[in-house]
Amino acid sequence: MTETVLESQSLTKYFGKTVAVDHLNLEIPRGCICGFVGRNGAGKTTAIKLMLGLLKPTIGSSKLLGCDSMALTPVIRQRIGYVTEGHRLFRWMSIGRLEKFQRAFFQKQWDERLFADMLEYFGLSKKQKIKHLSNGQRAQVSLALALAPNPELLIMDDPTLGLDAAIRRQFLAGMIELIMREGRTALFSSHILGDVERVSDRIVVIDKGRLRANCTLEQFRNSVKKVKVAFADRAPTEFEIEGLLNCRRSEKELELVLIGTDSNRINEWAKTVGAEKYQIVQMNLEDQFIEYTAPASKGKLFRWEEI
Amino acid sequence: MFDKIRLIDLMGLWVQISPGSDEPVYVQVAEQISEAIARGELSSGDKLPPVRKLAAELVINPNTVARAYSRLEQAGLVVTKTGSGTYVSDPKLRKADAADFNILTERMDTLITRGLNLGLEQQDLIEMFKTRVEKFTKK
Amino acid sequence: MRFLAILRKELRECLPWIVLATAVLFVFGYVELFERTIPQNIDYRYRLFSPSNDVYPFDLTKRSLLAGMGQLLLVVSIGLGLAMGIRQFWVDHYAGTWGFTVHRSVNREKILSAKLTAAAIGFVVSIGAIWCLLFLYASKAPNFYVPPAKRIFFEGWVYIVSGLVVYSAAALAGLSTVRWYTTKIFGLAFAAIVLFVMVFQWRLSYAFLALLVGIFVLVVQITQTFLNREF
Amino acid sequence: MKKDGTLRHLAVISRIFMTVLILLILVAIGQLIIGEMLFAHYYAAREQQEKLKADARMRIATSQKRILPDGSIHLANRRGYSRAGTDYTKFQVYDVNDNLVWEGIQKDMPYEYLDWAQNLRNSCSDERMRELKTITSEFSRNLDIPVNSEERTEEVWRYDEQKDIFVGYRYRQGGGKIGYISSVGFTELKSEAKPFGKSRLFSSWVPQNSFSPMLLWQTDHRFYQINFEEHNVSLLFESTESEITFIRTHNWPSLSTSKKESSSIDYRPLIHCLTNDGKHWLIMWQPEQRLTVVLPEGLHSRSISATATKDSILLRHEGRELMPPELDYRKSPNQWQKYFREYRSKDRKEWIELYKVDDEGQLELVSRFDWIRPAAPVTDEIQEKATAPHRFVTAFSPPLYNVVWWIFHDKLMELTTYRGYRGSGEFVRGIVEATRWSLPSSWYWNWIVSVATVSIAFRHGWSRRTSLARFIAWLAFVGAFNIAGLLTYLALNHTTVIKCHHCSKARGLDQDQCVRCGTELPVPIQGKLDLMFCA
Repeated sequence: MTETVLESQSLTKYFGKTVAVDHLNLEIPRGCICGFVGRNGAGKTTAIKLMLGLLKPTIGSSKLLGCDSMALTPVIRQRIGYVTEGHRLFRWMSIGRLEKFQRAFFQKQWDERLFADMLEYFGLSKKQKIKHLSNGQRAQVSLALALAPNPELLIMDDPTLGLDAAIRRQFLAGMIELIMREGRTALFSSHILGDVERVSDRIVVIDKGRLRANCTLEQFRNSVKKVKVAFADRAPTEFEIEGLLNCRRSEKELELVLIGTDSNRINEWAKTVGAEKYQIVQMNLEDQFIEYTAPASKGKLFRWEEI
Repeated sequence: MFDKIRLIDLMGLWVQISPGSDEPVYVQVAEQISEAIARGELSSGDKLPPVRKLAAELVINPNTVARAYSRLEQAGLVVTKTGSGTYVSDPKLRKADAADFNILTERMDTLITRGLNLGLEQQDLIEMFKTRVEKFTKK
Repeated sequence: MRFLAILRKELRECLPWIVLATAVLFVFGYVELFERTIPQNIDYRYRLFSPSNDVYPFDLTKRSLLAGMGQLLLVVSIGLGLAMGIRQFWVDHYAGTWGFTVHRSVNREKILSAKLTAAAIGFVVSIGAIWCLLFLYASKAPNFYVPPAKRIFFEGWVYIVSGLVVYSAAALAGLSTVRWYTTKIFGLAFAAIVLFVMVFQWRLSYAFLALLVGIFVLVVQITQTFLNREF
Repeated sequence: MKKDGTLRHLAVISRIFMTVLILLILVAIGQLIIGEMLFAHYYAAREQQEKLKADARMRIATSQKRILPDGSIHLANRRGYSRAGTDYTKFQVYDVNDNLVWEGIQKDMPYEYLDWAQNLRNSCSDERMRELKTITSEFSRNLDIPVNSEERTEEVWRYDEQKDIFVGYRYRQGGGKIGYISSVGFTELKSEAKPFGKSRLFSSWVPQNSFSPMLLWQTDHRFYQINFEEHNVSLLFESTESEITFIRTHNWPSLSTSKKESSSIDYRPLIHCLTNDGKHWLIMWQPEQRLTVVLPEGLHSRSISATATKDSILLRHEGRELMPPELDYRKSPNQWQKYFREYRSKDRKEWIELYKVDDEGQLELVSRFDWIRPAAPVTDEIQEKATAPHRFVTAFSPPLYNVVWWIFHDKLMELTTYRGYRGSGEFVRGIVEATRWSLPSSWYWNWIVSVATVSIAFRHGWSRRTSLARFIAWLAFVGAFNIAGLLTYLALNHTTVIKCHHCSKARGLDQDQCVRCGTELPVPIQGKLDLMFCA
């Protein structure tokens, strides 16, 4: 079992009465890209801040690179790269000064050539002030800043929020480039599942502060299935199938969302229930995620009844 | 020799990833490479681009590329020599298993249903199929 | 080396305010002092008494020539204290750069001490230097016929240190995350009380003592809140 | 680690101190305002005390006792009023056996009464001087005595507190020091100047022929007259053994200026000084003469005033029946209050004596007159301590005040009542006065209110408590500080509370187990549908 980079034991944080992160037990192995996926307000940012020791957990604890995140020593923090949500940097600094400021904290570790190359690739000059940069450019700068010290663990909090496709692609390329080097891990939270699918090995789904899934992308893709079953006469109201997450009935049809049941199990079940025909719907990651976290059990948002 | 290397370098360009599609990414990569082999752009003995290069090229995770290669290897289309990379295997060794066949039949069914919907006759369909097959097997 | 980097950054952030305070103090201070040394102001400063009548002791105790200067010094140091307190603790919090500031390969005490030393340097260098300069100008023989008492120089420093009390109060208000009406406003109220006590002291040592107690109480709370990651 | 522990304790303590200080002040201000409103409303209705009916004895008691040069005593009563300079006060003068001798207005008063030595007019005590040094928002002030000519100031002499000397500066362009004026007089060098000594009092006036003020400077043991124009210092009086209690001057050449018209009696300039050990010193000029007078038993040294004419030296003593000394106000103010009312409501004997002092300081009684001061019921019935609004308002002040007041009683009382030289500054006395005002007058109500606040705190804290000891400490704190304590507790202990899923009672978040049913915070059940596969 490879060494775990980040683990948390029943990590919980209450903001006033509402729970932001609820007993998170997480383990992320070294050497993978892990996608933090969750709906808005599911507690992704809070979880990341808790793990980085920026916030004090109400209960439980978390470990980063083997050291408790409340007592992260400067040496360990030096090996962690963190991109804040919204790429917040000091607006009054110019890029050159910001680089000089950051370099003071990473003496030997700082890879100047890489930083210069990235800036040149992004087409940014060192004299530009951060406040004059657009969102995308600021994101590029913070990516360059995060990758330059060649961190062992890179944590990005929603890096691709509101960026155009090209910059997003550069972010993903940057992460992959980091992963290439031996023993590096990247953990990034995102809303664009296309990126997550393209880049991440493992996926962590957080829903309402609770950990819903922590597996490799492939396992997640294989296990979430949607089956459309058509019946000759009336669709049965009660039925029993293992791994049923959610089902929608219409007059003659049943739409089931199954987790983890393999196809021949479905085949047998269809025969026992006497379905006329059934069809496993191919779903991409986004649909799977939506089914998994926000099943439309209450029916569609907008219904068009024929008059 | 020159064009072959170029070909292989260009290999990355031929594989198009559409993350939003139904199949997982590694399936897409594997499919497109096997199609390229079927089409003959990759003849046996060619060297596939190394995992890291293809990953960097396509901006996808190296593990996915590695998994795609292993899937191709199971299908026997590709053979990996340790240390020097992966090469297209010669056709005799290729073995297909049942899973490939029913994927094939599935694809055929969708083709046929689409054709019938267009109002084509059975005869025309067979005719069309014959011409396409010849195009492939001519070389 | 890292501490210096943060210190330079903090100083750079508060630089506009420090420069502004120095400029205001110097310009207005000089004008105020110069105005006092104009002949018609200084010659008729003491009341002329007509013979054989009583003199109320109060007439003999004149407002010191540097009185206007004192008010200006107090206002400038309080203003600078507020501005730096807000700039260092509030802007980071509301602009969201807090994560970026704190996630550094240096422990939190150093970050806080960098901020506090930046404030102290800002105060002592900018306002302190100007105050010494102006006091020197005032106590040079030709300007004021009667040089101001030595004691006033130290009272000037009392005002400067009171600016630090207001700075730490603003910092505490920025740091405490509880609702506005509980401990957020109390920091500033406490600073007001300390200033009130300071103003009524007639022994310099008591005034400094009151200020030091105020600063100690506030800084202890700031460090504790800053370190235990309440925000 | 340990440092963190102490830091946390220090932070908690300083936060509590800060909050309770602010809230105490707020509560005090609230009490003051509400108290005043209630007081005005509640007592406006009651009419004033009815006027004291004028009886003969009261007239005698309240009359001014004036003494003629030959020793006979007249009682002068003022009638009418004096308004805006025009003096309509009519005087009725009676002699010793109460028959009217003269009546009329002040100006054409036929008799010439003796004039006694008085305290220095408009003098500035050392406490007032200390006030000069308060750091107001405009720096402290200094004592500058200008030496003026007809139209401008020539020199300015500044008093230097540390060294207790005056430093002179030329007051024109170029400035520069002139020299130092100290107890040894004018000196060029600073080293020769010897300080005056701790200054107690000074008074200033402008003599006839000059335009710059002269100073009478009194320190603990000495009394100087400083003339800045001629740069000379004359030592008028010195008492080596004990400190000076007060100094009175009479007919001092420059002091007695044009105010009074020249009186027929030719007084000799006199300084009458009383020292702490009860000795009276009389220093007279023209001719030069010094006398120390030791009072016989029974004469109250404070109510002695003296005057000296060319031929005789006279002492006047106003005596009255004193309260028994053993009842000292500081020990038990309530009993003293009760006794004082009782003492005031009895008739008391009072008398006035005139003594002639011979050259050796022996006293010889010349004339005496005594009378009875009728009982005057205590008018200040409205003892501001006992009013109902005050009782209600101070019910909210912390019981701790009572405890502190009871423990440090003497020291605090000294601060407020005894205006000693060494009394504290105005600021400290203000605070003590305020706390004295807000002392809970009825401890009964006070305890009720504080118990109420403790119960509120208890109800609030019971579900939030983590460690019992800290909870009890907080309850004690609230009890001690009453309403301010409760507000502090609420301000600092407002941790959020959620319903415990097990026993559905309120449960503090920072508690590990729910206080009542001991269950942990709800752990989300691991849904079987969650995909938990580690690599």
